[in-house]
Amino acid sequence: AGGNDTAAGGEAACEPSAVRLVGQVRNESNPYEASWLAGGDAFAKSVGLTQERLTYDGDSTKQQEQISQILAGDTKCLVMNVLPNGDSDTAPIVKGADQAGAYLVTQWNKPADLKPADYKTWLSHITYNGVESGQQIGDALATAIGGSGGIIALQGVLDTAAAKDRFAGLQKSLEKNTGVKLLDQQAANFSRAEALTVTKTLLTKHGDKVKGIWAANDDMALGALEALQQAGLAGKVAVVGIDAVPDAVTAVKNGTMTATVSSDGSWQGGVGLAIGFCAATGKLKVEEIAKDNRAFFAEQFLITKDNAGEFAAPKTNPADFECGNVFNRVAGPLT
Amino acid sequence: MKPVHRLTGFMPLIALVALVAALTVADPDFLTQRSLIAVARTAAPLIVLAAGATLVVLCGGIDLSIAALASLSTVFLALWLPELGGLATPAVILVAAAIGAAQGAAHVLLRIPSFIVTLGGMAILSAVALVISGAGTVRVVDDSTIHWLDLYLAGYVPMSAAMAVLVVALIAVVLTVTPLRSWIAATGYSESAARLAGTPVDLVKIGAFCVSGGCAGLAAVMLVSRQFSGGPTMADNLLLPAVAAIVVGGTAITGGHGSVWRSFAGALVVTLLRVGLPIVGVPSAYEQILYGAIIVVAVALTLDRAKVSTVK
Amino acid sequence: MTSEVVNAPRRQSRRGASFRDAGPPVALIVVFLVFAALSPQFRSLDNVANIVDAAAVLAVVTCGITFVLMMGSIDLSAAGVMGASALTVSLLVANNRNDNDFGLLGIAVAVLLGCAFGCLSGLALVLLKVPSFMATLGMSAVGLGVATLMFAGVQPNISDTMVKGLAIERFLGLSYLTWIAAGCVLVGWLVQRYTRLGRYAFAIGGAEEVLALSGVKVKPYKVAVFTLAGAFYGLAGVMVTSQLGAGLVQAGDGYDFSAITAAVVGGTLLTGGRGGIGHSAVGVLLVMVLTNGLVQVGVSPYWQGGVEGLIVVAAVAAAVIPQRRRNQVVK
Amino acid sequence: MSVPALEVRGLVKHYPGVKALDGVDLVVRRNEVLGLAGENGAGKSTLLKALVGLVAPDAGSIHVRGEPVRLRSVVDAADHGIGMVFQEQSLVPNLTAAENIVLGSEGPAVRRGVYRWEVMRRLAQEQLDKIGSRIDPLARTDSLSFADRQMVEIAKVLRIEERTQHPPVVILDEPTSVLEPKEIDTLFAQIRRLREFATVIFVSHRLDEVLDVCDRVTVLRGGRSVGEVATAGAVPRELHRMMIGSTGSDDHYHENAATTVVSEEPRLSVRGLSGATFRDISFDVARGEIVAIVGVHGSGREDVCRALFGAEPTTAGEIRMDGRTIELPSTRAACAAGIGYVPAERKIEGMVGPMSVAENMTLAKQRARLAGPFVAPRKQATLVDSWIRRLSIRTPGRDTPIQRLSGGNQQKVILARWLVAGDVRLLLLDHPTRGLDIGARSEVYRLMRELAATGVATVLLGDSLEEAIGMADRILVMTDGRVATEVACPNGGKPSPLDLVKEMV
Ligand SMILES: Nc1ncnc2c1ncn2[C@@H]1O[C@H](COP(=O)(O)OP(=O)(O)OP(=O)(O)O)[C@@H](O)[C@H]1O
Ligand SMILES: Nc1ncnc2c1ncn2[C@@H]1O[C@H](COP(=O)(O)OP(=O)(O)OP(=O)(O)O)[C@@H](O)[C@H]1O
Ligand SMILES: O[C@@H]1[C@@H](O)[C@H](O)OC[C@H]1O
Ligand SMILES: [Mg+2]
Ligand SMILES: [Mg+2]
Repeated sequence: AGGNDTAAGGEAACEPSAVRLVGQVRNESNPYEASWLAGGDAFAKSVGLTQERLTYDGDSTKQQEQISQILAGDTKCLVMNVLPNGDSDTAPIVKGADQAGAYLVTQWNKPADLKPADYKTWLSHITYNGVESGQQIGDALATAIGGSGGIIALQGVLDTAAAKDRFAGLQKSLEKNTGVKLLDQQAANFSRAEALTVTKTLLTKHGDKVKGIWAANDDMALGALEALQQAGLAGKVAVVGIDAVPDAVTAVKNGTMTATVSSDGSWQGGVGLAIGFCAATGKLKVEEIAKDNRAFFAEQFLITKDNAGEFAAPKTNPADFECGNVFNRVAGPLT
Repeated sequence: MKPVHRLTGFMPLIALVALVAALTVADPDFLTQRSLIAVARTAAPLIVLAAGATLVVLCGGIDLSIAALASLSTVFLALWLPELGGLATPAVILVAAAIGAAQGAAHVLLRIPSFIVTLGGMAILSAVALVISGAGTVRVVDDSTIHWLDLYLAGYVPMSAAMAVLVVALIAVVLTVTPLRSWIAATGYSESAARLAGTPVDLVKIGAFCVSGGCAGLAAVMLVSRQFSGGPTMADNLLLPAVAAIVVGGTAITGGHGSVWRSFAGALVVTLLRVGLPIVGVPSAYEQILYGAIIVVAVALTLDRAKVSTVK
Repeated sequence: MTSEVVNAPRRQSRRGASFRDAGPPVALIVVFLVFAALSPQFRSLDNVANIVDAAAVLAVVTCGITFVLMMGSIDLSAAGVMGASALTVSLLVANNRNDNDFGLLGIAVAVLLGCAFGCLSGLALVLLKVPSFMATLGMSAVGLGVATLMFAGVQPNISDTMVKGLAIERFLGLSYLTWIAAGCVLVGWLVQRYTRLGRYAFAIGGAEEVLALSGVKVKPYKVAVFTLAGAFYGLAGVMVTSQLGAGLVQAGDGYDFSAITAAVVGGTLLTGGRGGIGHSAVGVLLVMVLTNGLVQVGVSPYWQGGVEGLIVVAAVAAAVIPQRRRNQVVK
Repeated sequence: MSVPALEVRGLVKHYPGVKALDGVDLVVRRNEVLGLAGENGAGKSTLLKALVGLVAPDAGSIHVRGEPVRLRSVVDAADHGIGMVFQEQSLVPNLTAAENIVLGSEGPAVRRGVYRWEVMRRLAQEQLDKIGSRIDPLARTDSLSFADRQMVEIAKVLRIEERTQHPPVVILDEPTSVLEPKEIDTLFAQIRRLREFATVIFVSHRLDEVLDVCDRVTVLRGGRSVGEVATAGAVPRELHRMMIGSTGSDDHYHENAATTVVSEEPRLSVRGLSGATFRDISFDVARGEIVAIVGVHGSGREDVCRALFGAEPTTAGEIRMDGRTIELPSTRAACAAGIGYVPAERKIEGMVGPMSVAENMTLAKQRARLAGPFVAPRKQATLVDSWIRRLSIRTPGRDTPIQRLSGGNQQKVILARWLVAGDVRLLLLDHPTRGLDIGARSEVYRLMRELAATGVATVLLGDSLEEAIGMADRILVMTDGRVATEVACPNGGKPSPLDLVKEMV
């Protein structure tokens, strides 16, 4: 047993109607991941299927449990678009899918030495360049405070690649912007509520030395905004974040936030399934996928007041999910 | 009286069967051999974790640190495997058992409720795990010495599940054939009476925490063999499922009454709920609602009211 | 069940507080002074106000949990109830998702929803005999599920100025929310001291069987206590929503265990029958002083959780020293 | 004659494996103090619980002032003017005395759920005044002495007067078992006052007490009423004979079996022992000797006993067993040293209620049921059954949870706990006969003598002065944590209780 009895995928093409689409994210209770699942649904509908939605509450073990269970079912024409909870969760998912011959696209988290190109049905790994986005918003923050002054940083969940890369990006930015001083850094675990309390405390600790707040995601940036408002500092301290969740884009648009970076949840949710669907139905040959597309950074944009309008209403473009276009947003290979 | 009594002992099993039946009705594809094997394999770490912590609960305490300790142990194992090889596994289990015992000793000697000691322990162990792992995943490149746990016995039985059964059986047998069961039950039902009957209450408690810690270590080995890596928060989310497994099994949270076999069945019930509901297509929000409701009903079924007079 | 060593009758009869209650307040003062000595920012008036403000939500949650703990039960439903109440209030007051603008009524409904959840937990306990640990854990999952349903993928942001104002407007240097929390503590104290519900909760923790022998039906009181606790969590969910300006499913994350920690640190026994709102208030302040102080003195974020855990254990250990006896039962 | 206050006809109650009541009849006349006597397990408590609605009888009827009634709850019974002070103390320890007194029928003290402390205090004070007690109604109950708690219970029961116009029936189930002699005197004075306006049912295993305070005694045996004795002129022996259905031994304390203590090397030797509640305690107990320690509550004698069992820390002093100095950091160490302890609080400290008779009996001496490191079920069964027979423990079986046994039988199991291995050298007995019937007591005494004959040394905290005098070879009198004096107590040269009381104050 253990699952090797299914023929490795890719041999006989599946009927489009026989394809089983699974999208798995942490939960449905945050806007980013909700939009991911919505994107997946939209794609599935466009090919006349439905997406099986799985959520695992940010619980690594639960994610693995669900994956094993899915893989214990019929895997012949299975397509999975998965957000691994952390780097450590990717390997077992990949090995399981590989054994079962299920088509797999992973996003965000993956250890550097684990490569899709080494596997047959792990089609692609998609992520955003966290170092770059951390640096971009760092630079934007530096500009906003006029190139000099103190800032504080709110880190994400410490043991995630996203948190670490983004903070590394901030440090790069600080090297360039020598006038900017990092007064303090605290972990607020990507959470709006934690960011609120931590920011309040840091504001009393550093007082009016704080000119800007760098947050590793928008949720924390929004929490920081509330803290500023409660401290009567709304508008006096610049705030940046990452993710381009609708509320953050609105805040950027009306000037309460300085910048954010687009991570396009609904595109991620759709394109992962699309890649798998194209491969399963034989429209995309695994061997023919360019090496650089097997693990890539997706395009991302710095969103500031100038271009916020364009991102205000996120919508999926069905054209993005056509088999010829699924790699249109590749910004470069994973480094 | 007698047959009724017998029946209550089987309640956890009955709940388990009922749940499998319900899931099968919801999705006939669920009841396949592969699917059940996957459940067994998946449940193994939870079974081991819950079995160990059951001893603490039987003594009337609670161990909230098991999950954090398991996470820390995955980091230890991943860090030590390159150097220690095959010895890494026993080393991790021993260290985890020692950490468990240390918490037990703090509870007993400082007279602090186990809830608080292990809540503090949970925070401290998490911090240590974060620091020594550099706040990241520690990859295991050569997993040859723990790979066996990820294999299948006779091609069908997941080795980790067999191991879990073995651990549960071992604990159960040791308890029944030695005075330990009496000591633990007496401690859990009435600590002062136990002590005044010369029961080594403090040692029994420290021992229970020690076994609980060791089991957390073993669960960590299973997780690493499955994940090919260790991580500082890898097992953190197993705490509440483990406690739920114990209670769903019908072990009294107030101590004294219960068994590791009950927790075994409880862990399977909890695992089925965790994986079964989403797999048969229950949407996320309803899944949580159903999980909450079913678990309450399951406990209502499994608790042996003849043995547990006041329910708090 | 929880068997305490029978105390030999104490020499003189006792009516008020006593030395054995002094541990937690002393620990609070010591921890405060240590941080004050280490960090000038910590002892600034602004920061003290900040600590008190930050304590508001935890204080309200702890008020609720204290009554449950006094009975010797436990309550882990805060996270779920708060999430459900947060979503409820954010969808009922002026918001970006619908045209509702119910104001105070919205708050009332959220609090009532909290009551309903608490009531269900209590009923599961007394009717199904499910231990509160599990009943409330299950209820928390149900609450999160209900909240997720209401969330429906789009973050509800509130525009109700009254609700938002609670977190922003100040009176005597403290936010309105803090005054609400103070009000809750006062109400809790009055309930504990002057109502049958409060005294029976205390008595249930002391000797539940005796109440039954005296012809008191304890079940309705147990249900009522969980309902009361639910009301506090419901209100806490509203408060978090006011602070964040949005209804989050995660509004109550972590409050369950923090509140229990606070109550226990304050000297409420998990086995019931001892402690109360006053003790819990001290515990809440101790926990908040700790979290704030560790940031102020610049302990690395990696270590903060660990150091906090260590100090909590140490504080409880120090607090129990006056009550240590050789044959004492500690669970 | 007028209608009886209470009448019971043919009451039957089955429990799994036992017939607790087997058609019992009882008549209680107005304004009398009726004694209820019977061996452990005779059904006294069960009968009384039926009278307050806590036990639903399987058959039979209860008549209150001639009217048949069905009592479904305590409240029901109170409405009919019947209230009970339970065998186990039943006050909420963390409430005030006042709250306990009004508990369940607060009346005007609670308006719409809101306490009116002043009214409550007044109501409680009125109750306390009825019985002339002078405790502070707002004191926390757990800060009161046992005797005061007893007063609170009686004050509480008298609240039923508020519910009926008829004189109340007050039931006292073994109220004296935890009281000191002086406290008992106070209680009896109360009972005599109660008789003026109430009817009292009184249960005690101390037959002299029963004869002293009651007007009439009904004797139960095996769940039936087997007779009635007017107390005037009756003697305990007569009563005892009715209880057990045959003539008991005259030699209650088995003084004939007392071993002559040869003053060889002492088995236990205590020098300068000090702790939180006692100071500078020194005494010896020889092999085969029974030494009683007497003293009032707070004299520190219980703590000395516990210290000798490693359950109470000591600050100074030395303990020697058979000449060798021993350290007692834990109860376990004491067990290992061959010391056994029977605590006074049986329910909380003695037995583990949900565990079986067998497990409770072998709890302290696991070795006795092991073969190698393993439990040997057959060995355990034989051992336990032999002790069940030897001590005539009345139980459906060795696997019955001990909490289902009557108090006296529970106590025998606890005693057997120390004997099963046959290795005990020193027995510390804190009120070992509390709650035991006269027959069971006698058996315990015989057992003590037998053990003494094998060289076991015994320290006894007696249930009464008489017991101490009857059993002891020597008596230590403790006051305020010190040994005030030592009184020799040989057969034939026993001191009188009065002699001891003089030393105790
Ligand atoms: N308003 C009042 N008037 C008179 N007595 C009161 C009043 N309120 C409370 N008491 C009684 O005074 C005592 C002290 O109150 P409380 O029960 O709060 O004790 P405490 O000192 O807080 O004890 P703990 O530390 O165990 O909580 C109690 O026994 C209570 O019943
Ligand atoms: N709840 C119960 N379940 C089972 N058996 C019981 C229960 N209560 C009492 N019994 C049994 O009923 C019988 C009568 O017990 P009861 O307590 O009435 O005796 P008693 O005369 O009060 O004895 P004692 O003098 O020891 O208090 C005993 O054999 C006892 O074991
Ligand atoms: O905000 C996102 C967070 O929720 C997820 O955990 O990691 C990526 C972040 O951008
Ligand atoms: Mg109080
Ligand atoms: Mg009785």
